[in-house]
Amino acid sequence: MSRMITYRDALVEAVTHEMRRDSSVFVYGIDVADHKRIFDSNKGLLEEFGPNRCFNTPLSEDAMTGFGLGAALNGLRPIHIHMRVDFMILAMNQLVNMISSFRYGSGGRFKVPFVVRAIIGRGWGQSFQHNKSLHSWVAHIPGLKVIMPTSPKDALGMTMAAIRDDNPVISIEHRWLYDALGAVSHTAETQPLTGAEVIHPGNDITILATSWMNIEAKQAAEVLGRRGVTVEVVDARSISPFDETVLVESVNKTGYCIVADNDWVHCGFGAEVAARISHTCFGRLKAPVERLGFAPTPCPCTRPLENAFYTGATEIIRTIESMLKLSPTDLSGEHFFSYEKKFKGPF
Amino acid sequence: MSRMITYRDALVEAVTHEMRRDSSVFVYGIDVADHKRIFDSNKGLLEEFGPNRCFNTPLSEDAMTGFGLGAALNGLRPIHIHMRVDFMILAMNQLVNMISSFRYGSGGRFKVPFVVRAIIGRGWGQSFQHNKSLHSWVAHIPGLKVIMPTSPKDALGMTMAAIRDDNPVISIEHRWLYDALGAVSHTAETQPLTGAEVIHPGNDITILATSWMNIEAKQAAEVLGRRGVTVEVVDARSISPFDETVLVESVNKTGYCIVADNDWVHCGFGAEVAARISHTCFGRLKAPVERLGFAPTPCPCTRPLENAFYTGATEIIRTIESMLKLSPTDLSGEHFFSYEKKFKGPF
Amino acid sequence: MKEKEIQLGLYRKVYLTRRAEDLIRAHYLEDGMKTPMHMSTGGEAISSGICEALQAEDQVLGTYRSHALYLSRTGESDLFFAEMYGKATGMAKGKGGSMHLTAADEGLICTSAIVASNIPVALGAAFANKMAGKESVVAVFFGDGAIDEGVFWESLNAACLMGLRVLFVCEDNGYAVHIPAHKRHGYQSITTIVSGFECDVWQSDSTDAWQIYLLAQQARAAAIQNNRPGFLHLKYYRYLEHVGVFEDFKAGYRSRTEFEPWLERDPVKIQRENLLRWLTEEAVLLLEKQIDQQIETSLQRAMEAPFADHSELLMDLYA
Amino acid sequence: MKEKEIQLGLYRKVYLTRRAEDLIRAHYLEDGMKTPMHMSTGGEAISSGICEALQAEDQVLGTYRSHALYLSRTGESDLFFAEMYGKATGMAKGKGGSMHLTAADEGLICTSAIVASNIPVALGAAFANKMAGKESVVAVFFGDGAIDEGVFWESLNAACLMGLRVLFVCEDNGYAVHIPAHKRHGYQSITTIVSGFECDVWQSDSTDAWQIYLLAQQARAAAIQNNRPGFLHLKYYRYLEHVGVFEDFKAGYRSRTEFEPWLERDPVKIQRENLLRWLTEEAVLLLEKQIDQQIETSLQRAMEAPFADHSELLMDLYA
Ligand SMILES: Cc1ncc(C[n+]2csc(CCOP(=O)(O)OP(=O)(O)O)c2C)c(N)n1
Ligand SMILES: Cc1ncc(C[n+]2csc(CCOP(=O)(O)OP(=O)(O)O)c2C)c(N)n1
Ligand SMILES: [Mg+2]
Ligand SMILES: [Mg+2]
Repeated sequence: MSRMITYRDALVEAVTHEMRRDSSVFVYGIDVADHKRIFDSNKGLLEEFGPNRCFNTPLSEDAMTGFGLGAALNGLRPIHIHMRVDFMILAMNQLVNMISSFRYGSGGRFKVPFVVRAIIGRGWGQSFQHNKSLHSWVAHIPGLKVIMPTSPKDALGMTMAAIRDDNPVISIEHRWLYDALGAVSHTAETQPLTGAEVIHPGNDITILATSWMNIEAKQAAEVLGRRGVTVEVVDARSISPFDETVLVESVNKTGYCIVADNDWVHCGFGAEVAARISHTCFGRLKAPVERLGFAPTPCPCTRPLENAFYTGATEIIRTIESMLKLSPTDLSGEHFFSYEKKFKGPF
Repeated sequence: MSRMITYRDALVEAVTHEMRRDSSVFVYGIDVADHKRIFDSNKGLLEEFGPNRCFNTPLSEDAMTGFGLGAALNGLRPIHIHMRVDFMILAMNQLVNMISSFRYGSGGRFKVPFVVRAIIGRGWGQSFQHNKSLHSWVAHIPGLKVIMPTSPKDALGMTMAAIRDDNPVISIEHRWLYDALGAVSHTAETQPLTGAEVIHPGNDITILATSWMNIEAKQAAEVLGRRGVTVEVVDARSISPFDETVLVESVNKTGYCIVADNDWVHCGFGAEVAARISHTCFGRLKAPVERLGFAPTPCPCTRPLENAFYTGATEIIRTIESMLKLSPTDLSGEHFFSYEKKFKGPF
Repeated sequence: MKEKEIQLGLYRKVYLTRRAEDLIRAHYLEDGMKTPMHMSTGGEAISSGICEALQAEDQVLGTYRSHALYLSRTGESDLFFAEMYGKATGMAKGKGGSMHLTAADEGLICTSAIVASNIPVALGAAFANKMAGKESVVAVFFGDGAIDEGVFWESLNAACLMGLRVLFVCEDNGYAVHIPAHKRHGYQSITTIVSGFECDVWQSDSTDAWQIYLLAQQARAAAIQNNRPGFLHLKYYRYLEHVGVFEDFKAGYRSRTEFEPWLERDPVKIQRENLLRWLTEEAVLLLEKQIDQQIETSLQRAMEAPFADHSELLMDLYA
Repeated sequence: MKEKEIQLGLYRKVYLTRRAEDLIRAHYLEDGMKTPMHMSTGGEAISSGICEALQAEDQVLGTYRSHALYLSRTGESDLFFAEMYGKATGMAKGKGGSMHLTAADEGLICTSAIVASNIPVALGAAFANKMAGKESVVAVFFGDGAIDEGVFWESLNAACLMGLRVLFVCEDNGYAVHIPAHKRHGYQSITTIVSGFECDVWQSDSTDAWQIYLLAQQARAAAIQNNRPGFLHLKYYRYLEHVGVFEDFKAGYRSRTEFEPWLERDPVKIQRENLLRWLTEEAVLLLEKQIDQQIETSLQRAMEAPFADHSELLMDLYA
């Protein structure tokens, strides 16, 4: 039995569920317990669990990350939230020099159950200090797990699994996904923390997408589907460890692969995927793997340039056309997503 | 006319030369002006240029990086040194949220001539908090230039060029290279900040290496050369922007490519190179691009595991053998580099 | 300078700021300004008082809440509104938006949307000025939230150690977003603590721009004479929501009652009264009209200006 | 506990530490211990005094310079020497080395080689203990260099704000590597500044372990009673070079004259004298012999122990 909920409510449900079953779970961070509750993703937590398990902190990202480590080592299961991933940069020393290597460096004597939720933004002139994604950074460091739930199902199930995991897990959530509606099972169910998933089946070309780019890729698939080109969209789901099995299967079938990453291209996760697919599907690829992502600049504020900075369905469609040598589709009637017209429909 | 100098002396010469010709250049950082002078790479600077142009700072990496930005904006040309790249993680907020986007975000009204020298270590049980490399992190961020000089020629010429460049340049230097001897031209000459270089010619397979891995790759090339397998070693030199022209030429000739990066593999610079080569040399590759790097763990302290953590000439040789379907070379008589037996010979 | 001119300068600044923000509020819902707005309204005495005391060779840095700082420092509104509208005629061609204002020629180095990240930049700027033998100060503005961040303490320490002429201007509105200071600070008084550092400490909760001016003048002189930083702890009240153009007393984290005594001593009102000791009502009205016209014109120009060409996306990355 | 036992406990700790480091110095050049050595020699009074005052339920965290802390806290030397030799029998199977010591069962959470990075970890540990209703403290040791780092200030603030029972133990040897404190600090007195925070402040420059013990006992009791942190500023002299096993007075950044008065009041010597008020010379000699034997045996075992298997490289990454 399934039901439809939003990504936001899935996050709330995941955390509420875990906080109920395990009193060692707590949620903290800057503005976590104010009336806005991080875009309402912490709705009801303060009321139900009180200020010891849901609290605001000083503006001290670095110290408060170390704080989480200490709490985790002593048996608690902290969830630390950053309203923008850009602020997590201030916490990199703790994440990378301390947390990632803590278990290993102690010869396995400690475990670090620690969830970091970091939100990535876009649009309305957030500009260059509020638009980074950085999943490739954390994924580059052994000892950190990195996930990017896209569907409400994964927002629910992967967040639950992350909280239960005995290792540090960084979950990167795209703000535009919060209103997305999707089916989840009647009872809250965990989802595996790794393993890609086909979210739109097709035979002609494969797109591996991260986070919001799945929405863009699905729209591209729908547009092209109308002219008989079937596009398989694979949601990466996890960035580290990244399990490419499903993707490889898809590319072996289609012979074409595009990586649409919600990030810069150079030295990003897209490079990892392209390198792996080029390696594993060597000889079966009909064309080189193409990579799409942010323009190689900081994100500009003004809308026309901001739009040009991001990659979307249009660029995906054009890339597919050029790879499959198709004539350009007439896109004049299409309505693509934007800051004002976010995705809200069923996932 | 050329002469032989060590990498260390090349660094000293580069900075001294630039400080003489331009009084706006200064050098600062933790322990920069003590009697050890950052492994002697700042020899003589304090004596010649005084404490206003060569000075120690408090242990405040973040603030002192912002300090450098302010100085650069007001017309100075700072060189900030981190004894280990791991400490630069504390400065990421300034590097990534401020410095990388400063010029762009001001609509081009400011420039940021700022050099960061960061040293990467290895060996003698430095372990996991003193062994990172992180060039892929900074290279991932548009607006930062990233170089990894390997030869004394580049230590001299690229450092000079970095100091003259009007943009932030991060130079990552491997400690084991400091004693390497190499030819430089009689007068100090700048070298371009980007563009890979063939440092060992060959026809059978191409290795793209970064930093210390060039030494390992060259040794592998020499060992295999003795049995008639000619290996072309290409020094990446720059990580961002990375110009692959020379590499592509080499791979188009050999048909085989290994990337030997001084870093972890997942989402690293090696992935970028593999993705690009797989793309650009599509159809001309005789085998998939192979990637070598650190083991996917934090760096352990104890020597046997530390040795296993790093990749070296042996692994390169074995990889080449398996790609070219050669029988294993007898390596029992070979003396490979280690902490005690660092590379000192001519580059 | 004569007091009259200073009072006039102060009123120009507070009035320009208040009215420019009123204009933003009037037009924001039209969605032409696609950039998040952190309003200065209520804090005008601080930026005007300090900018009035600063000299041409001085420099300033601010936060994402820097409309007042920009307008007080430059007095201009064409580039300002154009940047709000993301137009090619903005000071950053629209690339920066409301959180990233610069005015290289007027010594506004930058404003930054990462809390406290502007603070250490002031040190390097002051160091460069010191090396150049300039007799100037660098004033860096930040909120009471910024002092939670480690880099504030690192910067304070280093500036004191190095004897840099930095004015640390803490604009304390008692909240970081919605979290009051006492829920973020493990101490009673920041000025007591900062007094332990080798700098001069100043404080005020005045909304009278003239008082702030006098204080800032002293602080500037002390920094230059003592060759060391000054720390200015200045209280004010943020009238509007953290980000956005509306009041937010209904949100519940603070009450209108808290606001009222501050509104009583509104900085624009007070400075108008100050000025009326030197100018007639008619003269003040005329001045106000000029400023109203200036910003109306700027707004109009901004609306009509073109966006930057798409090719601009890839420009300005490297020098 | 009776004073005699405490004096004995203190001497065990200082003597064990000093002798274990003497043994390291004697064998380091054999290159069996392939790990950088940051010696505690000279600082034994602090770690022993504090560890003696701490209870079993308390926890500690240290820096890369934590031989004394480890040995004082655990009293054991088998795992210790095995880790120095990188052997499978070390507490981290050789993965950590001298800079990364842990003793989960004895409450030594970690030691870290990134300056100040251990400080905030203490807060979370104390928070967990508070939530569990434990009556315990967490003592975090760091140097005078660590207080330069922003995270020290963030942590101090947060611990005071949250009323956490953390003992901030600043082991001040006056140098960070080779840079003296006055070239890094823009203030005269760290204790004056920290006094502005809501915590208790203690200080001493004693090398008498008993004095440190008494102070630590008070500090611990205060933290528990007042439900707030304590800051202990404790001076000592580092006898040897920053890293390595030799003296370094020839380097020129500090002089032997500076050292001599400290050597006069060497912590091992003083604590031996203290103990002689309770035990005979013979009893003390016997104790010393036992400890000498303990560490000799540990060293021997460490030398003979196997290295971890290569398969260990990939283990312990994830739980
Ligand atoms: C490093 C960092 N952390 C968090 C944020 C999110 N944030 C934006 S403004 C703000 C509050 C800052 O408060 P304060 O410094 O008092 O300035 P005010 O808004 O009151 O002017 C926060 C937490 C940020 N921009 N940067
Ligand atoms: C963040 C960071 N920056 C720089 C270093 C290099 N470093 C190692 S120890 C040290 C000095 C620390 O001095 P202090 O805290 O006084 O401790 P002490 O060595 O005197 O015990 C420095 C700068 C480091 N390990 N971590
Ligand atoms: Mg505030
Ligand atoms: Mg010290």
